Amino acid sequence: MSAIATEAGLAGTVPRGRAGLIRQAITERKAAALGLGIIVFFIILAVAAPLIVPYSTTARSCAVFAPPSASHWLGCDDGGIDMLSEIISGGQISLIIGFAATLIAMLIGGGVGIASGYFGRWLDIMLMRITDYLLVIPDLAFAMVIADVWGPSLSHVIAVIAILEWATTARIIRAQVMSVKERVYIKRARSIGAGHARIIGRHILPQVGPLLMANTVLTVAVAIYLETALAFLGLEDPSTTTWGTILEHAFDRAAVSAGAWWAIVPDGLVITLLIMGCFLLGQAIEDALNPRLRVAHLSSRRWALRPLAGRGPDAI
Amino acid sequence: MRLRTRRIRMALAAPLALATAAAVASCSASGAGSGSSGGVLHIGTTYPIDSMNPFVAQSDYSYAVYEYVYPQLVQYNARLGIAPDFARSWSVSPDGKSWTFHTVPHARWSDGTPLTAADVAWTINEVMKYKNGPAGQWAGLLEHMTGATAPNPTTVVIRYSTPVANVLAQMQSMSVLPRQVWAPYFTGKGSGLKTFPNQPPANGKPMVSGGPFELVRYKANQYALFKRNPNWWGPKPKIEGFGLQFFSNADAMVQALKDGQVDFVGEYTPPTAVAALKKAGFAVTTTPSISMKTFIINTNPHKTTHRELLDPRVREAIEYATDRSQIIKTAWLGLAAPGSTIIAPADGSWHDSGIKALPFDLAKANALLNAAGYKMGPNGMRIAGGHPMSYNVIFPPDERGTGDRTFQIMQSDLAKIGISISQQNMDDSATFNAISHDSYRTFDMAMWDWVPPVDPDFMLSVVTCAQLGNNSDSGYCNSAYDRMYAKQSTLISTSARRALIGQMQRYLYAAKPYIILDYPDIIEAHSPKWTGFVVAPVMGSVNSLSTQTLLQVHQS
Amino acid sequence: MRGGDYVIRRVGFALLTIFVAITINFFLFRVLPGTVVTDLARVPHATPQLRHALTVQFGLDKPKWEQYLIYLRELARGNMGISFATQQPVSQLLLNDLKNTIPMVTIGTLGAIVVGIATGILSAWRRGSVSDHLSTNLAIAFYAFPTQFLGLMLLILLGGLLPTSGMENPYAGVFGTQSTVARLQDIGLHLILPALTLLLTLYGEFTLIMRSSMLETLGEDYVLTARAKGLTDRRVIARHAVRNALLPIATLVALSIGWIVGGAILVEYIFSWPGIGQALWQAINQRDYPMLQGGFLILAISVVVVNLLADLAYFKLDPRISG
Amino acid sequence: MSLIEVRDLNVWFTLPGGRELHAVRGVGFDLDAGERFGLVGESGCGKTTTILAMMGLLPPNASVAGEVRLAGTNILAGGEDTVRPHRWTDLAMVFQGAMNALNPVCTVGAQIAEPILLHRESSAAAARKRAGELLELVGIPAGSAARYPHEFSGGMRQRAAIAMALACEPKALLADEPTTALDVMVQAQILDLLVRLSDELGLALVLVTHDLPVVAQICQRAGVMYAGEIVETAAIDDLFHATRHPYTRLLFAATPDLYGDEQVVSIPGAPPRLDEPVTGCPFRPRCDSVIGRCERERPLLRLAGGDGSGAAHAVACHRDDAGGSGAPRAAMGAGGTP
Repeated sequence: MSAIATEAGLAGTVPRGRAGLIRQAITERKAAALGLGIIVFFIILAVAAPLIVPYSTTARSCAVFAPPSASHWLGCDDGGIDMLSEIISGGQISLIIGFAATLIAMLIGGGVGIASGYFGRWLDIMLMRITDYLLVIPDLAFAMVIADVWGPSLSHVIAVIAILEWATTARIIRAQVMSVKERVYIKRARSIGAGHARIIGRHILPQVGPLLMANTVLTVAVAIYLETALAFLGLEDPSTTTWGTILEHAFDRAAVSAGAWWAIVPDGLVITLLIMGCFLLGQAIEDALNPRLRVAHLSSRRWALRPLAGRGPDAI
Repeated sequence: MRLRTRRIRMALAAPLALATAAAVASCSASGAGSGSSGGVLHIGTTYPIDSMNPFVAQSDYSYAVYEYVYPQLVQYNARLGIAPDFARSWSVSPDGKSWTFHTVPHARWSDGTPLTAADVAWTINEVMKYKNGPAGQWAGLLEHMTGATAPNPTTVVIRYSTPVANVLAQMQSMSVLPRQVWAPYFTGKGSGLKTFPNQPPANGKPMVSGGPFELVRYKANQYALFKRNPNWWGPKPKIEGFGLQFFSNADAMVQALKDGQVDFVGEYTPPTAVAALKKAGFAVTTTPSISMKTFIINTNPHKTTHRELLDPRVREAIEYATDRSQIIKTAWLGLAAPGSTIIAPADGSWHDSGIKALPFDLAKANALLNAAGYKMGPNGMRIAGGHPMSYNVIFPPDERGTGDRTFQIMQSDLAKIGISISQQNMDDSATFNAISHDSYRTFDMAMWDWVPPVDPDFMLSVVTCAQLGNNSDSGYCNSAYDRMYAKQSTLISTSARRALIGQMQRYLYAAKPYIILDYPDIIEAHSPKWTGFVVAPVMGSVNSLSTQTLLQVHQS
Repeated sequence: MRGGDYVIRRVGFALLTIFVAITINFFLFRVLPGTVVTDLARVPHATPQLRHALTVQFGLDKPKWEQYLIYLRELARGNMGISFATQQPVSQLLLNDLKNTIPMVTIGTLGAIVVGIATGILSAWRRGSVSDHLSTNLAIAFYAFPTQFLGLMLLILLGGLLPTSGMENPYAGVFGTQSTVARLQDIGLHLILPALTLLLTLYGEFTLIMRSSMLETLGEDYVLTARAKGLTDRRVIARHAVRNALLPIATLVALSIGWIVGGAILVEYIFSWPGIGQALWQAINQRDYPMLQGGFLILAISVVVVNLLADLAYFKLDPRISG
Repeated sequence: MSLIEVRDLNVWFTLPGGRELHAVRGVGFDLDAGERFGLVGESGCGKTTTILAMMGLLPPNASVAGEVRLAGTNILAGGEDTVRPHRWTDLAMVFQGAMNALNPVCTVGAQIAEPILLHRESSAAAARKRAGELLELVGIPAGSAARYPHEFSGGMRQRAAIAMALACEPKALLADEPTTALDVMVQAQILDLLVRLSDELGLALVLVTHDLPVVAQICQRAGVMYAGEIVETAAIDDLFHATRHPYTRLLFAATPDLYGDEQVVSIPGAPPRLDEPVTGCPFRPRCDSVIGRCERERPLLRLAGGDGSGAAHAVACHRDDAGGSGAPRAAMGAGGTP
């Protein structure tokens, strides 16, 4: 921090340990709280889905593309199924896909990242070439082929998204591990004979943990995004109701031409809201972990002038 | 929206016959209606013209284009009867083995070279040479054919090894190719036949044409533009030209119609958009078509698993539990006719109206299953052969959209009679693979569709043993049926052929390899500024059956 | 030249990655159940001879390894084989499609980068103000919008005003004279909606990254020095802050190229834009191996090339990297 | 009237929590051409903020009161817009962290030429030539103008920064701990350079540092700052030998001299938090000669009983008002005298 900042004592109270940092990140930034709120809302909605769903999501309960009415707040889709119930229960599976895919991506990505970052040399080169390939290949095109190969069942979609997303995580974690590995206390730990497992467990994981957390939240956003894109291209099992398949059915049955905006807009907004929530939270945690955000020397707002404060007559 | 080129091309090879007159729009051939001539008809479609090479193309709009760009000996009239085209008249020898056609005199190709019977003979003989190789796609048209000769510029004689019932239909769908363009490719191994793009030359001159229009500009998967062929020997079309524009999805196509970017939208207008289009003042025509949605149950006697499906009472019970009216109301919004036999009513006289589909009657279905001894097991599923009656239904992408909703309705109804089905999604290739796997011994059920040509020969052939591994998607194979099929293909007299075909339909309906769910309507929409469309039960107005529509269509 | 071996090393890595891409591509498509021949199933009277002829013609009867070697030899000669569906040489078809995709994707991406960087700088400079919160949240919102949903919304809202499908209105040129300028204008009009959709889904990420990078740069001492030298805020930002803040953007563009291509596929699907995304989509449906392999290869190469360019740009921009 | 007159300069920082931090509390001093004035004090006493405030280089959450008169006019009167024209033309600055005070992606020559082009020359060639001369002036070959900051050593970078500061012939140079980051040998060269430039160019110099020997070595007058205000200011000899304020005295005691024959005594406690109001003398908690008034009343900087030997000697301590002064410590060790 530059001289001014220290003098101005802007550092505030430094939170204890990384976990505290995240808690502070959430409390301090409104956006993070909003993000967390959105995610929790959707999780509760998904868990409570079976209880609060007004109509069944497989049986017809209204006319095809019936407009929103008192009994059907969000109207009905092209199969005469209540839109609101579909969105609520659709959320359940979309979240499962999102979180499951992210979990797998984190495990693989984290593992590969730590392994190649920590052990380096040939293992690093080999793993990095694979990650390069996955980063190089356009993920949607890759997903299209894989989903087509395996057939569009739920577990395949999760596997496809996981395969695509672990590469970015591996890259980020590897960079972090390599920087941590160089730190003195790691060298000292090794010099006193600590085994690799101990070093990774005691020293590297706690450092990498929060970054992994932030990345996890961002990956959930990407996973949901990919899920809807895959479903939209018809690569997801249409018999399961997810936010993606709702949009696909609407598009397949020309909801736009039928003027049935309620078959498209609410579902789209719900997806956007969840992705925004994940993004806000992930971004906030990342900001908290990144202490280098200094006081800006330049800003559109200027320092203020105040009238002369009173001083003794003969003071210099 | 999936790309559905493959299933439609069935309209290609086998003979075509138009449906009954009821479906035909008012305007008659002579074009009595007033309205200015000229103008360009903009047509929108969600099926791209995948290639202009008739030995490669598979999309049905490609074949509609050949109808308008190349001459055919005969065509269909408004009443689906065979009408003269390049051939003014024709006769068949008493033994039924040789057909003589008298062609239009002094006809010329668009580039001025004379168009005579010699061109017809040349095309037939050249394709015969390569029909087992690159020209394989036309093999069906030339079955049992031994050769063709052109004794004089206006007569061509085609000889067959045995009498063939649908010669006229075959000749309707065989295009006569310009010798001056194609001769160099009918040489050597004929590999050039498939790689020749057959598109307008780069210098902007149109492609050589023998039909009412000539192809002026073509961009694969984008558009194809046609102008009047100045040298055409037939009646002059009213419009100056027309264009086919490709859209990757129905919404974009309907939006283009609403914006006026497109004047006419054929074949796959989504049923859900019909109400909105009518409200917006567009002319929407719906007419029964001969395409059908099928629910396939494996009838292969050598079936390894779930052999209870071979029990006719089970298949009957499944048909009783099929609520066709609900399917039509929800999946098709009323724009379809309930299914019965594999030859659709819109196919005219070939359809056996005597066959009545089983009504929707869950009580009867349960009674049948109980009588057959399949007791109700735990969690609402009947037990057969020691395991629950739960089956995988193979589901190709073609069925997405309306098919999903149809499946949901059948799923809930079958559950009420103790049978559970689950949707097994896969793409086109994988679907055929799954059905024909291990020579049709493993699959239980499937949902697919057929858009057959008008002449029943092809649709009837699909369930013959000869087609196993090729066209058969049911695995049905029955020697008695095959004998009937072979016989009908040689009956020259239509009344005898019609009687036999009716008997075949009844035989098949009893065996029930298919439960025909419904016959979806053709749905077309066009801007009120145009009129003169001749709707046909295959592909609607712009089709590969005749050139009527684009000759008569004009701005009102 | 400074860091000569740095360039060679980066190019080496790029070539290795492309080779890995070729190999994985080849086997990836051989895993698909069913071949194009089965795809020809239900062709009426497609005689068994035809099926055999096709199998031989496409070399599907040889063992996979032999097919792979043939594929490599052909590739070296620049021949990507012929498309099963249209029998035309793949390289010609794909280059055609690429020719249509590149303008749309470039305009959309460049637009996104420019808009992203501009809003990023502005909201960093006006940190904490209303315009900062507005532009940041808007960036996050648009970034969160699923591309297909955004495309559909634009289709509905702007459908009447702007052409919503295809790349051009072909009729003008054929049924009447149309100067090349008019034709370009027409294509330009058709370009607006697809490019706008791409721009809106991509710009958000650039805004956020640029904003945090700018905030960090504005905290550096040389910004204080520049201000001390009497430069106006605008000059300090332009001369000193932006150049340093742009460094992470170069790598971000490279990393997000895969994402851009994904967006392009969805946009082409909605607006019927005859590009490589559309071609890939149809190729997957028709099980058209050569087209799929060719398409993937071109995409992989373009992504690798862009990554390489980003590395070199970063290397050139930042003198501290000795290479 | 002297070249620069700083009168009652106050700076507040509003913290995120809403609290206010009073970093500079009524600092005042004068500076004549060619005069070298030292500002000394522990880190966090507001000395850097003072010189930054003189040039208006404060972050947006700062607010300023008081005057900085340059040839009679108060340059802070209109805020940022009135002070900007004076930056680098009248007042220039050299920063402590030489490492990143220079823009890493621009050549050193370009960064020096930039202010010249802005304020003085119109042609780039002339500015480049002037930049070369300035580099030679500070002992760096003109040819290295085309190189980048990371290719310079610490000392060379500080010399380049000084060259840059002299680009527009400023009247005064504010140097914020210019040598702290350098090793002793290079430190001596930089200090000699500053002295030479000050004498040759008549450049006034304000040297902010916590390093007393450096102040003793090159400054003529100095002011000791504590908790945001000047507690004692005098000519360098009086300050060292006639120390009047207890803090100054303790400060000297806490500075180890070269020969180490004195016992180093550290000052107990820590400077007060600037974000809380202070009653009485801010140094009271750490002072070793507290009297009654120190509790209640805040001492103001007043001219002490001058010993008539020249520059005024002012101190802000109640003991001083009472005539007696704390027993001055024995004169500094040999190293202390200039």
